[in-house]
Amino acid sequence: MDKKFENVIKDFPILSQKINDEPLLYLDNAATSQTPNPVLNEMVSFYQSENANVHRGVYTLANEATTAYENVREQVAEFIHAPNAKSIVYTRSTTESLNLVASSFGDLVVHESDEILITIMEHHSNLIPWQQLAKRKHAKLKYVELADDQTLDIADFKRKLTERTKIVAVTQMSNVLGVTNPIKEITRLAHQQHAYVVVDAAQSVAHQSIDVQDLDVDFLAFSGHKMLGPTGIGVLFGKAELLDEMNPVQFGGEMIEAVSRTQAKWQSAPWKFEAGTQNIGGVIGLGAAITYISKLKMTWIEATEHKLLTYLLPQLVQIKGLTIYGPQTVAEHGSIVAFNLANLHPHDVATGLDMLGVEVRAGHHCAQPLMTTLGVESTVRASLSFYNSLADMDRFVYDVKMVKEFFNRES
Amino acid sequence: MDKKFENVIKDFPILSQKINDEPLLYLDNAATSQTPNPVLNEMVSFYQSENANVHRGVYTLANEATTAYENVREQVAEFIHAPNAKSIVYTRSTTESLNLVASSFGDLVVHESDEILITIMEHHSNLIPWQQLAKRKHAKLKYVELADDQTLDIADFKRKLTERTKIVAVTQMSNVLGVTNPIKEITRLAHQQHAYVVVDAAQSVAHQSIDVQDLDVDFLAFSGHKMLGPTGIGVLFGKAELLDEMNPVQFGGEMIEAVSRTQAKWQSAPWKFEAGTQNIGGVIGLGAAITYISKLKMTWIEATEHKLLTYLLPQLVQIKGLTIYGPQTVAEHGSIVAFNLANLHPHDVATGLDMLGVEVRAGHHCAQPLMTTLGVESTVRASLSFYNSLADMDRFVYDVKMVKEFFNRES
Amino acid sequence: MSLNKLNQLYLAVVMDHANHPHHKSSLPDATKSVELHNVSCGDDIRVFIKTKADRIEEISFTGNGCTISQASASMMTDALKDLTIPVAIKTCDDFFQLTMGKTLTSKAKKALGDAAILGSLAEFPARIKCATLAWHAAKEAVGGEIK
Amino acid sequence: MSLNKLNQLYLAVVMDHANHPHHKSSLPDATKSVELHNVSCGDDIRVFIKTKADRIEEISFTGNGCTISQASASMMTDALKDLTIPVAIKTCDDFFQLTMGKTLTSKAKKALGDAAILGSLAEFPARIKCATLAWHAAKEAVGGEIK
Ligand SMILES: Cc1ncc(COP(=O)(O)O)c(C=O)c1O
Ligand SMILES: Cc1ncc(COP(=O)(O)O)c(C=O)c1O
Repeated sequence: MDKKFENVIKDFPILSQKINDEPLLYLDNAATSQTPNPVLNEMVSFYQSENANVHRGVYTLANEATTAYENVREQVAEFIHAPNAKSIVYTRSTTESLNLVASSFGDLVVHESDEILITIMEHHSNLIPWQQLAKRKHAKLKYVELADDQTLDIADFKRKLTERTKIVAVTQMSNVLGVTNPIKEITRLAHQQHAYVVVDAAQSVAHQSIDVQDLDVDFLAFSGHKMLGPTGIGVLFGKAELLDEMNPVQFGGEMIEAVSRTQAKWQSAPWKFEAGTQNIGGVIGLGAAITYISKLKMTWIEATEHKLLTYLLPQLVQIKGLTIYGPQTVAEHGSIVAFNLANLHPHDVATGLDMLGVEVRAGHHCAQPLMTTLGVESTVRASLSFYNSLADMDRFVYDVKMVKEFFNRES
Repeated sequence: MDKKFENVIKDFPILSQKINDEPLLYLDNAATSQTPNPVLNEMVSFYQSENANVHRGVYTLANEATTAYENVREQVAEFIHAPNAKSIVYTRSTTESLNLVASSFGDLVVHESDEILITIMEHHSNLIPWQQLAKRKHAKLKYVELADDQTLDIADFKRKLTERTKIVAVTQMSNVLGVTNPIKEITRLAHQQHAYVVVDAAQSVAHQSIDVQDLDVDFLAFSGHKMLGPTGIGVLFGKAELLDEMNPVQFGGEMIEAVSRTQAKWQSAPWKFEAGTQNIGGVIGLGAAITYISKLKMTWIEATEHKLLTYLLPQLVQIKGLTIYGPQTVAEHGSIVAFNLANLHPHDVATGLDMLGVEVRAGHHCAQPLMTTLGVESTVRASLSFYNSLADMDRFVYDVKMVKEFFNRES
Repeated sequence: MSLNKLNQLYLAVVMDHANHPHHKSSLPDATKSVELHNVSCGDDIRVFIKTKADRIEEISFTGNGCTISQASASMMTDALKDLTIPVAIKTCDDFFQLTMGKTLTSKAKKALGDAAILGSLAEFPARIKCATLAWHAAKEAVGGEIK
Repeated sequence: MSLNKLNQLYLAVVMDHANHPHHKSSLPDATKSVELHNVSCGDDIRVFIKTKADRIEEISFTGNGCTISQASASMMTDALKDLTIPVAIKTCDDFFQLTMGKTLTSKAKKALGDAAILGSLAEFPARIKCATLAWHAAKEAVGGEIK
């Protein structure tokens, strides 16, 4: 492995620990990424030298904290190529971002017998909020199905997109199938029908560069903890004019302009959505994570992960009795691989791998309707990161085979 | 100062920095407290050795993270003497906790022409959510006024509490007046009228020990960042049977039990309220903050702060032209002192103090209706912590006098 | 660690129950049935009981799950059948204790039957939920408070 | 730091404007008025303008605030009175630049009048909002885009 990789590894001390007496091989990056030391250091240093509440005091410390907090907003805007920082709302997570759009914007634009179009590969966080909105408004929730190769069926999307469609909510990258959806085309078609497009970028944000202006999406959501940042901080990008129209859903603290006994006036977006003290330390960590990614370069991350997948996927495909969900080819596959071993329950497989120090997810991955469509209850899932190596891939394949043999021997 | 104090100070490196070439004197503890090293270390160590998403994986790392996350829930329950961990919901902040009660529980129990009773000393976070609820439901929002000594007028409370009152929302400690309200009595009276009691403990939680069972409150909210913990983590305590009745307000992630294309079933409380990935690092920090406070002992914190106030308040009272809001006597005053200097705007005073390294708040402190009642636009506010010393108090009094002289000379 | 440790969990008797579960069917004349989900994997177990007076006359289960949850459900039906309700509740509670690594009296162990072997779960904390799902459902079905 | 540095901000001319503000009154026949709040302290400033053709014939303000916001509002009315709208907008923008520490051309400085002295605000970043509130209101009143 090259020098750059070796330096990167040093930033993640957690990766050099042992699990069940074996070196940890962390392959659950889609659930949460690990946090490198520079990000932790930045947060600690904030708490040790600049900590104060933001937007509140006229004293020096408070002003420094506010400046740091607002500078990260600029940084986030630049990172996803948003026109300006005003279109960046801080939230707790992707889930909160999507809920905010569904409850505030959704309430404005969706009415009885309108349609909301989502896909069958959505994470519950980009599904239940729309299901609830549809119920509240007596609107219709429609699902775009999978094509034969288990990518999104664009023909089905075109069929289901109508002039009644008010919102299209779609994930940029599936957390199960590993596919990346053609957001730009989806947006173009949706806008022709005057529908708004909400993109769940939870899985894509750490693995490919995003340009919200080029994609022309109306809203886009992601979480810090899946992109090397800390937990508890997320982002909602929204086109400024749409955020302006929306009502806040939480009230109190600095989101107000003036309050009397009987009424209150809100600040402008994005601040009107940030009620109460925000996760200021988390914002600082998010900024540091973006800095870290920018230094590594997204192109390097993409290339590294692509190399890993190119090496891994064909080897997995060859394991007898192993079924891979999503496309079978590297070209259409991101760094997430969901699979099952014949006759083995994912939990048993994951426990076997865990004994060998390999940490993978087993479950429905918060995508039960997709599981139903795939005809399974749950799957094993390995999700890669740039801090994994080719040797890790070899070990993983070997260990999967070991686990398979163990259980086949027993039964 | 004693040994204990000296050791405590070492845990807060931020306090030994310089601001405008003067040693920092941080007196904005009511806005946010500083975070001691043991808390920061615990968070860093979590990220460096146990970081994984919770409630999701069957592998060792995920299980450790989940255990750590749920153990803090037990710790929080014990800290406020809740009957069990199931009554503890993690939120972002006091503000989010109060909004959750107002929108989920409020919607269940408040109907047209019902009454919601709050006090005129509420922070916007315990005011606007009720104002909005009253609007939504065509209910009546009533305010308990101040008595002559600027404590809560309990006679007025008794007058305004009626059989129509469905919710009483009240702060345990005012972030402006420094008074502590008689929660136990308020709760007893409210329950006689079958009203539910929601307590804002944002200011009290770090300064006095809380026993939710003894107080018999129905809900109680506070934030980690005001009690030595990190930003982005808050708590809502709710009686288990009330939490059970409430509907979640955010959807997705691990808050579900099962999801199909057309419907979803929630987990039980408190998990049904925790949609998406929570601030896991923040939870760990909150747990460490509680541990830190427990080691110091709340009785020591109370005694230390009371000593500071006993020393400070009479000195401030003697400054000519200085008006203190809230009670004028130490007996009724917590460690928050809001004041103004005659003819001087609080911003100018705060800038003057800032030049001397003294960090105080100037503004309406998110309590505009209270400001109106007090007949001011804004005030200066100094809020103390156990990490302040008697010498700090002397310096503060001296600096206030200096600033007063500076501006009186000029005008 | 090699996979040898897995042998502690996936014992022959466990594999046997999983592959040939006892009382795996619905009970058309059940007096009560309770379904529980394992939220992280989506597995579900439904437990059916038929009580007469204070006694569990019949007990069965349906649903999908991993080796551990299937085996444990099967062992549970063996253990609880014919018990009186208070004793059944006590037996469930003993099983919960066992999975958390507590040592049981030999009498309590005996009451658990094959399930007593699942004490090794304490070494696999992430799998405790799989093993206890059916027992929680059973306890709820006989009216014991949940968890 | 001693309080001496405060002298850079609270200059005699600033104190003068604050204590005896110019054009502090409402304009009954205003063509437009805009009120803005300083959210952190609750101060508010309302700026009134009366335009004729493309020119600000009259300008005034009301509201409460600290020394800096009052002085700056007073200076703003002096500076913008009689300007054409495009020039007024440009002057507001110059003032924003000044408070952020940019060096202005001497022509631009001259156009700002007394307000040019508020360049020292760059040393007091927490107070920039106080100083710019009135100017933002003015810019909005003449139809310049806000911020
Ligand atoms: C009395 C009171 N309530 C509520 C809050 C809001 O707390 P947070 O900003 O952490 O949500 C505060 C803090 O500003 C407060 O002082
Ligand atoms: C595609 C997708 N959307 C949304 C989420 C939810 O993210 P969070 O839990 O950070 O809110 C996830 C992560 O689990 C995801 O994979």
